[in-house]
Amino acid sequence: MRETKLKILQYITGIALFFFVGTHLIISHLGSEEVTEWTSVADRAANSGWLVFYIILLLFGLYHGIHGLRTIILEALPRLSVKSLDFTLVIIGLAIFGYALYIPVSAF
Amino acid sequence: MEIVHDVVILGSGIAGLRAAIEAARVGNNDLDIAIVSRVQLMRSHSVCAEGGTAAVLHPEEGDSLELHAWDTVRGSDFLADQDVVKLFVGKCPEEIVQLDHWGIPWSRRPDGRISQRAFGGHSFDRATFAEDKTGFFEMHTLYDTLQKYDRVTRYDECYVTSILIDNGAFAGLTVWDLTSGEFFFIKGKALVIATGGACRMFGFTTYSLTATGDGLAMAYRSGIPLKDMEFVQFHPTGLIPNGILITEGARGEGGYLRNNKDERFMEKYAPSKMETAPRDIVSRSEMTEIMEGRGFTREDGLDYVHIDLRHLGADKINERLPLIREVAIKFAFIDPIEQPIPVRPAAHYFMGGIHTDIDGATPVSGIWAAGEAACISLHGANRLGSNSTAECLVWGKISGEKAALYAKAQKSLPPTPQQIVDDEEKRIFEHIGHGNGSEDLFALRLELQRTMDHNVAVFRNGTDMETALSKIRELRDRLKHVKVTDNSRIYNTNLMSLVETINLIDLAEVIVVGGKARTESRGAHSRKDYTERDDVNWLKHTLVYYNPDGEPHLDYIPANITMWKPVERKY
Amino acid sequence: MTTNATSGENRHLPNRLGIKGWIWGGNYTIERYLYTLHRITGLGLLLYITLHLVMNGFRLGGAESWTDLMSFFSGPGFKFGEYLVMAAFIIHALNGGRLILQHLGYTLGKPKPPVYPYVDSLRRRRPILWIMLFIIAALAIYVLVEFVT
Amino acid sequence: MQDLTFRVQRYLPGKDSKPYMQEFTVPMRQGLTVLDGLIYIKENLDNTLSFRSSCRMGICGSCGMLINNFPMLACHTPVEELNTDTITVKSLPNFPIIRDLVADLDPLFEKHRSIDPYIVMAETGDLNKLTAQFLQSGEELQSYLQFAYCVKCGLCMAACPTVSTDEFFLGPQPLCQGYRYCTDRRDTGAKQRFEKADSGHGVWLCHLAGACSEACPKGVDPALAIQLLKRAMVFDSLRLRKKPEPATPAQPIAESKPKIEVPEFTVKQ
Ligand SMILES: Cc1cc2nc3c(=O)[nH]c(=O)nc-3n(C[C@H](O)[C@H](O)[C@H](O)COP(=O)(O)OP(=O)(O)OC[C@H]3O[C@@H](n4cnc5c(N)ncnc54)[C@H](O)[C@@H]3O)c2cc1C
Ligand code: HEM
Ligand code: SF4
Ligand code: F3S
Ligand code: FES
Repeated sequence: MRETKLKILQYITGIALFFFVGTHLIISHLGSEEVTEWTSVADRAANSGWLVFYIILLLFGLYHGIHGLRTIILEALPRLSVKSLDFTLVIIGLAIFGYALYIPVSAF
Repeated sequence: MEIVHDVVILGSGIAGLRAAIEAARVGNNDLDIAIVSRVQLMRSHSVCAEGGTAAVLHPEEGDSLELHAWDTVRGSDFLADQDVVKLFVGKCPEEIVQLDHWGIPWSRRPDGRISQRAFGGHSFDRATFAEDKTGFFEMHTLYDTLQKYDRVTRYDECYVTSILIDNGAFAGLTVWDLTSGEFFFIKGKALVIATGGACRMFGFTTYSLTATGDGLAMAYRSGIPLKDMEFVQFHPTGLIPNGILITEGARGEGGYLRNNKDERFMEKYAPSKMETAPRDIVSRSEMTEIMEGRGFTREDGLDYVHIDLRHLGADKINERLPLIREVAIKFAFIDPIEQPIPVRPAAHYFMGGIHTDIDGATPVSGIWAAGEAACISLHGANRLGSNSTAECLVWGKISGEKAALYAKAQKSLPPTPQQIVDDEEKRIFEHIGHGNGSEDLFALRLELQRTMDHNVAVFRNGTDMETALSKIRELRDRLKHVKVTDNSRIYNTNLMSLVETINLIDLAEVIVVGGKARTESRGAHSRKDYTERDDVNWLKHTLVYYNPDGEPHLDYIPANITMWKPVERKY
Repeated sequence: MTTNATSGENRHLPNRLGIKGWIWGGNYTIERYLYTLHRITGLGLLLYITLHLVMNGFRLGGAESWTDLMSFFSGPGFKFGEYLVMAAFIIHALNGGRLILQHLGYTLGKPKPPVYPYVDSLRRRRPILWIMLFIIAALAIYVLVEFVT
Repeated sequence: MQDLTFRVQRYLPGKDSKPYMQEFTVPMRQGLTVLDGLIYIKENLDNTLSFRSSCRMGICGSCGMLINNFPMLACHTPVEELNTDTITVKSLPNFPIIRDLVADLDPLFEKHRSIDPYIVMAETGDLNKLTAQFLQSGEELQSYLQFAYCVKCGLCMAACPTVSTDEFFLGPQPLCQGYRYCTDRRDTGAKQRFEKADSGHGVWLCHLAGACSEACPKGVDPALAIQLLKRAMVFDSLRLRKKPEPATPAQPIAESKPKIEVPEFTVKQ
């Protein structure tokens, strides 16, 4: 049951995001000004723990968001073929993921 | 346009759906089956049936097939054909189990077995029920089950205007598809008529607005005789003001009938059975109370008595009679947990119908009839509550099976009587409803209903019926002046009302003609001028034949007495 | 079972509400409009994440351009935008938590034969919704205060 | 009593290109339902008005309409309940209009059929072998009884925001009926219905808007059924779902009471 499995993933990623994004937001938006300073940003990017944190956040966020987007598109444009929609969304997702991964890796 | 099917089921009530399933099952993918209904299939009147379906399920507790048969025969005032009754009681239990296998939510006993309740005229609690929506659940269980058969084509909202017979055999139906506006011919080898009753000729009735007896009228006009039409059942508890049924189950569960002195007046009329006496007796008792001034009066003439459920308590009412409570609150602003419900007798059931033999076959080959539209002579002069849905199931199955077998054996299709089809289309769209407009359709229909309510109701007499007959004939003439303002073919309910009214008037005539001739009181036909039952002259069925150029033609056949000779009927 | 041979697709006048039915479909109560809110916040967050990542691309330009960007983003307009994102997150997260629970049938109760007048399980469990909305409001206010000070 | 103003949607195919509203004045009386009002209009003011009705007691499901912007059964709605004397009546949204207030519900019936809404018995095979009734405890009955109340009126489909855009979405009524049969112990076809509800336009497009349950006139609570269906499907795909036991047929029981006496036959057999 494909759709069910995809949806279970969305639930799991949703719950995970609750913590990941929460942490991320608290650090970067509610915390002190320093966190957004170059040094601290670069520090975190160099720390492999934080790197894993961000990669997971990225993966989960992308999956969750894009699956959500897919649902909405399926509903709004029901005549669209599910196959080609899935294909397009996976490509877009991979592209964003690749781009996002490339930044910290090459910047530091 | 012409469409061909092997078996055509006309009507989608409990009888029609059951017949369709059986035909599909027997057909086993070889037969092409059509089910035609003037409403969307699951909207048929049968959804209104509330109280229960009779069957002997608990022989270990004292019930028996013979007892069910005896109750039915006695209830019918001995007019029922007893071989039919015997077949019937034997088949009922199977149908209950069959529905159980198809998923109906029968109400259960604590041990998980199907539960049953008391019903009028039955000596054992044998009305199998699903809350107080038995008919509703049966309909939807059957409808759902029908979904699994691939070779069934449904014709929702297709109004059939005539049944065509060619050379003494079924030829086809002319159909007006309300949603597309098309008029076409469905040709078939076999037909099952399951079009239900015609109580809408009465104003105060428990029936759906769509129960206008079209099938009866069409069969009658095509030459098939109608049997025992003078027997119209009045249900003792129609809700004031609009006749919605308060199920007999309400009395079966222990409800009391009370007059304006707060007396349980049934003590006087049926001391042993009290409220659960057969319907004809309870209705007469109520009317007697009302006529003798012990009812409650209303300005609009709908005088009433009370049915009191308060002593049953909220839990029992909510569990066993939830629909009754909902209906009473919605439509009469009365919560039966706190107040008694105002009721009076309401036109409820046609014991008569299309003349058939024990298999549901009509005199015309290729045509069967089942359910309320048929008169297999199970109910005689008075039907027992809960026997009718059982009848629909039993003969739905039998007729569906027989029709399918017949269609299988039949190699060729009948020829198309194109001329007649064209004439019928002209009649519907160009002929009727093109009067000068001096008469109003709805006013005429109201007059018909008033006439029937006043003159052909619970108590009858010769002069009243004479008045009714001349009124009916007058209405038939005046109907010619009606002008239908709506001239679209799509969902033209104005024209449809006219066709219905024409049908109702024909049937009203049949009822009154048969009733006038029957100079006795038997079951639901209770005459003030002939108060006794007359087994010497009248232990026989009335047959009424259509006569296009004058009075309907009357004929009689004897009732089939195979078990019990008539005795006095006392409860 | 097949439908009437004379009927066909699109024979009648279409009457689908369309996307405007998401926003206003009639006199319904709160859940039907939370449906839309969850949707909007979800899409908003997705849009934000995408922009956020593009923005992160400035890291490629080194410390200089990053600091420039950060100061560019500290204007009041952007501050407000950031607050909206936070608010959207709070709404989406809490409502999403409720949805996960309820989609899996938790907190809704068991089916039971309806007793007139009918109340469905969502309305029977309305308090859950009020509590959720209350927490959302409280968090949103807290974050607002944090932002302003 | 005051007169009522009925604003009624009119549309005659072939003549009108789109629906318009027409006003009628209907005299009020106690207990008047919206359906009574429409019948009054039809019989006295404008014979050409078309609408469906049959049972007039809220059980057949014919008369679903959009009344004052909420889907309701016309016969089941006393005017007193609406607390206003202007009544706007339109055909059910999300269904094509046939004429005036008559909506085309065929899409609903086809979707309903597509979810296999009947008892499937895999093990015993032949449903038609009438051995014995099945036992069913009160709890088992309650697990689906509420959902069996559905009159197939389509009000829930008119209310659901997903149906308002997605013509392929199965929708609340069919999904609810799918679950109704899955949870019935006599049935063994849950798996096949799960597969059908699992499509891109299946159960996962329900986002718990709850409007279906709000609109349902019979207290069916399709929203609850759909969530329970989701739960069953999630558990099933994680292999956590308990395999339901097949229904047990009732065993015959010993005679406990003497036969009630029946009069002797008086006709020779
Ligand atoms: C309120 C009420 C409660 C009842 N309670 C009980 C009860 O508790 N127990 C019991 O045993 N009996 C009960 N009865 C009686 C029982 O419900 C009916 O006798 C039975 O339902 C009749 O079923 P049917 O299948 O013969 O016809 P119906 O259900 O009346 O169906 C008639 C069908 O014929 C179709 N039709 C008619 N004319 C045309 C046409 N011109 N063209 C195409 N199609 C047409 C209709 O669309 C419909 O589908 C009750 C009746 C009423 C009114
Ligand atoms: C805090 C954690 C989050 C939780 C608990 C959560 C939960 C959920 C849930 C349960 C759904 C499914 C709704 C449904 O099918 O009815 C959903 C949908 C969605 N989410 Fe999230 N979510 C979270 C964060 C996010 C984030 C960060 C994004 C942005 C990328 C996002 C974007 C979406 C989108 C676009 C949808 C689709 C909306 C819809 O189908 O109506 N969510 N979310
Ligand atoms: S679930 Fe309720 S609203 Fe939907 S079709 Fe069934 S009865 Fe009507
Ligand atoms: S309204 Fe629609 S979104 Fe789900 S809860 Fe009901 S089906
Ligand atoms: S007319 Fe049957 S539900 Fe309204």
